[in-house]
Amino acid sequence: MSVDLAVRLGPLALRNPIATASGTFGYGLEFEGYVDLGGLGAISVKGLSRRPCHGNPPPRICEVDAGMLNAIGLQNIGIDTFLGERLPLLHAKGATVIANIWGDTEDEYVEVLERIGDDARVAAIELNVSCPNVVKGGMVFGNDPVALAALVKRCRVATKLPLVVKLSPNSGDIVAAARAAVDSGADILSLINTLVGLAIDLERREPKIGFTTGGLSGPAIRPIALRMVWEVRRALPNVPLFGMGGIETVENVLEFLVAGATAVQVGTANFRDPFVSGRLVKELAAWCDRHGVDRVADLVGTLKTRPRPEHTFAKA
Amino acid sequence: MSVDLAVRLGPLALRNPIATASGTFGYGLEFEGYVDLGGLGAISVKGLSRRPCHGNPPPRICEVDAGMLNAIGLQNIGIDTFLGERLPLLHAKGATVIANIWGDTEDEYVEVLERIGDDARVAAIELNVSCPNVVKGGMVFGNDPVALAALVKRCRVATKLPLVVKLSPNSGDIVAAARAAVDSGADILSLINTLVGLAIDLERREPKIGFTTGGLSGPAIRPIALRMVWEVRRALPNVPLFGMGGIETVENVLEFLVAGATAVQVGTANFRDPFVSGRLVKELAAWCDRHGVDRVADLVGTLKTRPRPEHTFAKA
Amino acid sequence: MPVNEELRVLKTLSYDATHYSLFVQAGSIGALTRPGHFAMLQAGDGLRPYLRRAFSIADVTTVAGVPALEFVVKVVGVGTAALAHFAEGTPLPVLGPLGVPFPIDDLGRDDRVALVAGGIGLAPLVLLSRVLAARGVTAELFYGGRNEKDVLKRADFERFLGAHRCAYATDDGSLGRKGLVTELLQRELSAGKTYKRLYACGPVPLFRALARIADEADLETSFALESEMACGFGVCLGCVVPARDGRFATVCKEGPCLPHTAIDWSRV
Amino acid sequence: MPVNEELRVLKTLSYDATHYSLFVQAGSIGALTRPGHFAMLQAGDGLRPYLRRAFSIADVTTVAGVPALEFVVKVVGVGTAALAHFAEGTPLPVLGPLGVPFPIDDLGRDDRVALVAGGIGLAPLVLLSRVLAARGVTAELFYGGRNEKDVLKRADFERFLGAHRCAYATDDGSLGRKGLVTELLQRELSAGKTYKRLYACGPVPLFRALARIADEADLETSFALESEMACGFGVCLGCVVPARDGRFATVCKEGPCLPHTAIDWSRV
Ligand SMILES: Cc1cc2nc3c(=O)[nH]c(=O)nc-3n(C[C@H](O)[C@H](O)[C@H](O)COP(=O)(O)OP(=O)(O)OC[C@H]3O[C@@H](n4cnc5c(N)ncnc54)[C@H](O)[C@@H]3O)c2cc1C
Ligand SMILES: Cc1cc2nc3c(=O)[nH]c(=O)nc-3n(C[C@H](O)[C@H](O)[C@H](O)COP(=O)(O)OP(=O)(O)OC[C@H]3O[C@@H](n4cnc5c(N)ncnc54)[C@H](O)[C@@H]3O)c2cc1C
Ligand SMILES: Cc1cc2nc3c(=O)[nH]c(=O)nc-3n(C[C@H](O)[C@H](O)[C@H](O)COP(=O)(O)O)c2cc1C
Ligand SMILES: Cc1cc2nc3c(=O)[nH]c(=O)nc-3n(C[C@H](O)[C@H](O)[C@H](O)COP(=O)(O)O)c2cc1C
Ligand code: FES
Ligand code: FES
Repeated sequence: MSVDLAVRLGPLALRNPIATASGTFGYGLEFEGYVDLGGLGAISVKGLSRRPCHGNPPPRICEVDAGMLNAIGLQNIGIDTFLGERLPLLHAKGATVIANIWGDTEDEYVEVLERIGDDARVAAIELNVSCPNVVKGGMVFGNDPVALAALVKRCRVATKLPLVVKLSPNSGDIVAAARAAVDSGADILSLINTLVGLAIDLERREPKIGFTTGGLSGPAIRPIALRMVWEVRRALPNVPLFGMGGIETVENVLEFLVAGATAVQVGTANFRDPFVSGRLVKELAAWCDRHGVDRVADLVGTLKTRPRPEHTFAKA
Repeated sequence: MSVDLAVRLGPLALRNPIATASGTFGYGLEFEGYVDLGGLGAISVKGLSRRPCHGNPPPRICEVDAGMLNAIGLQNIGIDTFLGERLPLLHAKGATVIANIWGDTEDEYVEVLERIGDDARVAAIELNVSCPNVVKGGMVFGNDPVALAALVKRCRVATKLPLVVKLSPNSGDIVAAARAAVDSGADILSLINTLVGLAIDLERREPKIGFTTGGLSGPAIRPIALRMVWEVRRALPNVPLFGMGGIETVENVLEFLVAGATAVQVGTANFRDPFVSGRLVKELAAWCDRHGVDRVADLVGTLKTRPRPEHTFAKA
Repeated sequence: MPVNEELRVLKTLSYDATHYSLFVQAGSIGALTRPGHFAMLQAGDGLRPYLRRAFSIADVTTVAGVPALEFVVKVVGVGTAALAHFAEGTPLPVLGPLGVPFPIDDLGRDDRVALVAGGIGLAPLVLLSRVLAARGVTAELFYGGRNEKDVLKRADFERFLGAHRCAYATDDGSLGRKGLVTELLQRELSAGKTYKRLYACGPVPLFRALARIADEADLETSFALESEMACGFGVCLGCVVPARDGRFATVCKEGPCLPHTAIDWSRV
Repeated sequence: MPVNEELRVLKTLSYDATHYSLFVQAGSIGALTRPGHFAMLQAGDGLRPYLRRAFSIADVTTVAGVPALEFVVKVVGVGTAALAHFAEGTPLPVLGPLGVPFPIDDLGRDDRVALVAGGIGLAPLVLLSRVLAARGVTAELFYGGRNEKDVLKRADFERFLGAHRCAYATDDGSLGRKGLVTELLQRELSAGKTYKRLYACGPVPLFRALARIADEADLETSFALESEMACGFGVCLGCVVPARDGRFATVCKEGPCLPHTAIDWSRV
């Protein structure tokens, strides 16, 4: 049996639902030799800004139970170097490229979009409005549906490319943020970015991360991410979603699809095992084959839930 | 050297900062033989309601990476049985008892408080306004500062006992909730309750938990809990805090103290190792001794943080 | 009062790729164990598995002269896989014996009882068979599995109970009758045989079928239930089953051995 | 191009409670390794440790005839503790060789260089010593630790370099000079000795002191830096050090071997 792995997220068609998450896959090219870049569903590159950004002073990362904290601070080569030097190479490899972008202000987002223009080598734009690791840098948009709506509206006008908005799990009401983004023109939502965490170096009584807090990623956040995907899917069943958060195995991929994500992004797992994304593509096909699934798209949002019972009390 | 482990949380004096968390220590008596109940800082008992509550249909729990999900649904023996049958035994053991309580409505909370009255065998009341696992049952208060303020005000009038309010980490703005509780009369805050998560049984395409979602606890949430303790401590430096979330080791206890908790509550770890709370008391004394700390209270809130740098850009 | 002890692994005996017996030192748990008791085992000090896992104490025996607990384990996930690989001498935290054991105190030489096992449900019936045999109680075993490999420890059962009192059923007919284990029991009941009590352990569908049979035949039962457990000693309230009285009963503390009449099968 | 391989543990050699050498099969990594390269090792498939850990490839050697990589490890936490306990034959995922190695191509028979190690910083200098010795380069080792136990693999260094070219310093005077390793170096420089290059590995305070010495003596350097790493191949941007040009440089890709002049010590 040959399994149809193709998925469609609104205007974005992917050869399979396994993408890699921004900030965990560099500009893709670093994984040559480990992963067939053209065989992945998509590659979301490290968050790009209008000028090269130095990021935060170290220490920037630390390990925590079942995951890590990071406060990279959005270090990146800048949109121009990306378009001039990396995109052509990625394109030559047949990679489906998602340009993850950010800015400190609406204008900065728009400026990045204008530089990209309608470059057909970019399959989609992903607005990072949810990086918890910079003093400015988008987080304000992620935590305030009004600011988010304004930003997405301006970006929607500034690009014709498929527009993905990546949501923050830190805002309390992920559905409100999702609605604001979609009502303002987002084609696709990505969820989730990292959760704000703290780890302490006890001997020094200092945070392990120079920025004090860092974003929690890895298996630790998977149940939260799955819940948010399910919640947004239930509230907005027609909005295509990228699900992510602690994906490591093909079972994890399938859990996200079943919860309502049309495709997934693999993040922190790339650090532990640089081969993981490529392997997941193969394993997904094999799983579907074994389970008699012809089209992986048929699995999306198939979670069966029951009405929630109210608790009952003993008779008085 | 003899270390002074005593801590004071506003009106509540504890012999040491190691308490046990509601729902993970039964009514205390189940741990006789494992833990010297009178040697703990305090015991927060399973959330009590005005009538015995049956809780949710199973399955109620599942393991996830570095933790578990639960949706017990607040099954408990009810306040009357607690006061009549368990409290006398706990008191006889010398235990410092925190009555964790909940209701579906403000009236129900108040009713429980009225039954407790000013029973001196209860050292403090802990309002659970943050249980994510019931359709009603307090969660609404936890996620809405206005509703929370109203509830806490009524409870404040209804009891003279020290009043702890246990906050939800799911609401997005933990500081706003903390402020609402304190401004309405809370003496102490407990943070955090569980984070809402989802786990999926892939073969059945059903949630592993009958209630669909469950509360995530255990080491997975520790970085988030620590961050919230630190945030609330920074915003409200004079409000005493119980910190909890994934505490397993004496180092974890100390991290919470350093982040700003005056005492901690040990939760899920009690399941894995029923002896853990008693052992932590001893290990805390030993750690302080080794590190030349005379009074454990001196460690509270000693985290040294640096101003957060803004990211810098390469020159154009 | 259950005890928590670090008990050393004595040996692991593998039956096939997914079934094995794990023998650990008996410590002070051995002497306290009654048939139907279980224990909570911590498989390593890592985060995966995180919580302890529940296993019936299948037997209290000796390994090369050392008093031992035997657990019979089926590999279904990360915990049961990890437990298979501990080297001899590894200390395992074990909390036990836990729960309410099978009621057997009222049984004597004149009594006949039935034991029904489905798959890995054999585990608590091993020690039960040993103890009943020692008391001279007549116990008949009805043991079903998917195939011959699923049916474990036949030699032990046949030694304790007598081979003629052990009947098997497999889905594929590779051992004993082809069909359901309940058919074996039903045949005896239809032939007019009576049992003072029916002891059973297995998957929920087996329990359901047995509950129906027991109701019809007015049989007293004790079912060794399973459920996912976080603590094993009655504090997490995670392991409950719906009870007839409208409550949810803890399998770990009110059970695991419960009469089928205690349970509200319509809500299971 | 670094390779990822599952390499089997060949043996573990323990020096004391906190230091050991781990030998694994060389695989195809061995032939690609140059002095100063490192590898990322996954210690078990659990969640603790979660990420791989970085270790200098201390030597490319053989164990009972089998080509081997040697890692010299100091136990500081969960990963370094776990790696100490893998049985012979356990397959370990190893990604390597990684990073920019020590620059040595320009060295020949007439050159003299200094090697400075602080504590576990000896690791990358072992293979460097072997290779320099083979080329006939004169290399002098200055190696400091807290006490004699902290100073590892002396026999190897003395075999490669000659015992008279190895000088030690310890905080407690239990081996060599009592005091700082920098004092040993400083004495040679004050006596007018010159070195074509200074290779060093150790803790940050040592690097800082050496950077000052190098500036004063106008010495060329190559420092094998350390930093907490998530990926080891330049994608997480977690491992950076402040660079003189205002940027942050990745230790794993632009380093780990960097001249001291590349680094902005005021921001370290
Ligand atoms: C009182 C009691 C006695 C038991 N005795 C035995 C025994 O003697 N031999 C034996 O092999 N097993 C026994 N079990 C079942 C055993 O506890 C589970 O198989 C084990 O916990 C699974 O752990 P895991 O990490 O391998 O699987 P996980 O990865 O945790 O789960 C794998 C699958 O098994 C299911 N599962 C997990 N825990 C249980 C459970 N407690 N009961 C039923 N299904 C579960 C999960 O839902 C999942 O589908 C007993 C359970 C109880 C409650
Ligand atoms: C390029 C490179 C080469 C290295 N070579 C060696 C070597 O040959 N031998 C050796 O013993 N160690 C070496 N290290 C250090 C080694 O990577 C750390 O000691 C190890 O990662 C600690 O892991 P852990 O789980 O035991 O400690 P953890 O529990 O993770 O941490 C324990 C303590 O060590 C600190 N730490 C963690 N990682 C590092 C790190 N990468 N560098 C410095 N401190 C760290 C933590 O901040 C913490 O204080 C090297 C590091 C790098 C970057
Ligand atoms: C080191 C690191 C850097 C990241 N950088 C970015 C980024 O630049 N832009 C972005 O949108 N997300 C970034 N993320 C978030 C990830 O893309 C992803 O949303 C998150 O890590 C959750 O997935 P995971 O648990 O699989 O890692 C980063 C994550 C990590 C760990
Ligand atoms: C099984 C279970 C039941 C719980 N029941 C309650 C409860 O009744 N009332 C309450 O306030 N918190 C309850 N909690 C939350 C814990 O008290 C604690 O806030 C949370 O588990 C985080 O701490 P931990 O990670 O150490 O477990 C429960 C947690 C668990 C795991
Ligand atoms: S397993 Fe915790 S109450 Fe039964
Ligand atoms: S360790 Fe990831 S970039 Fe260096």
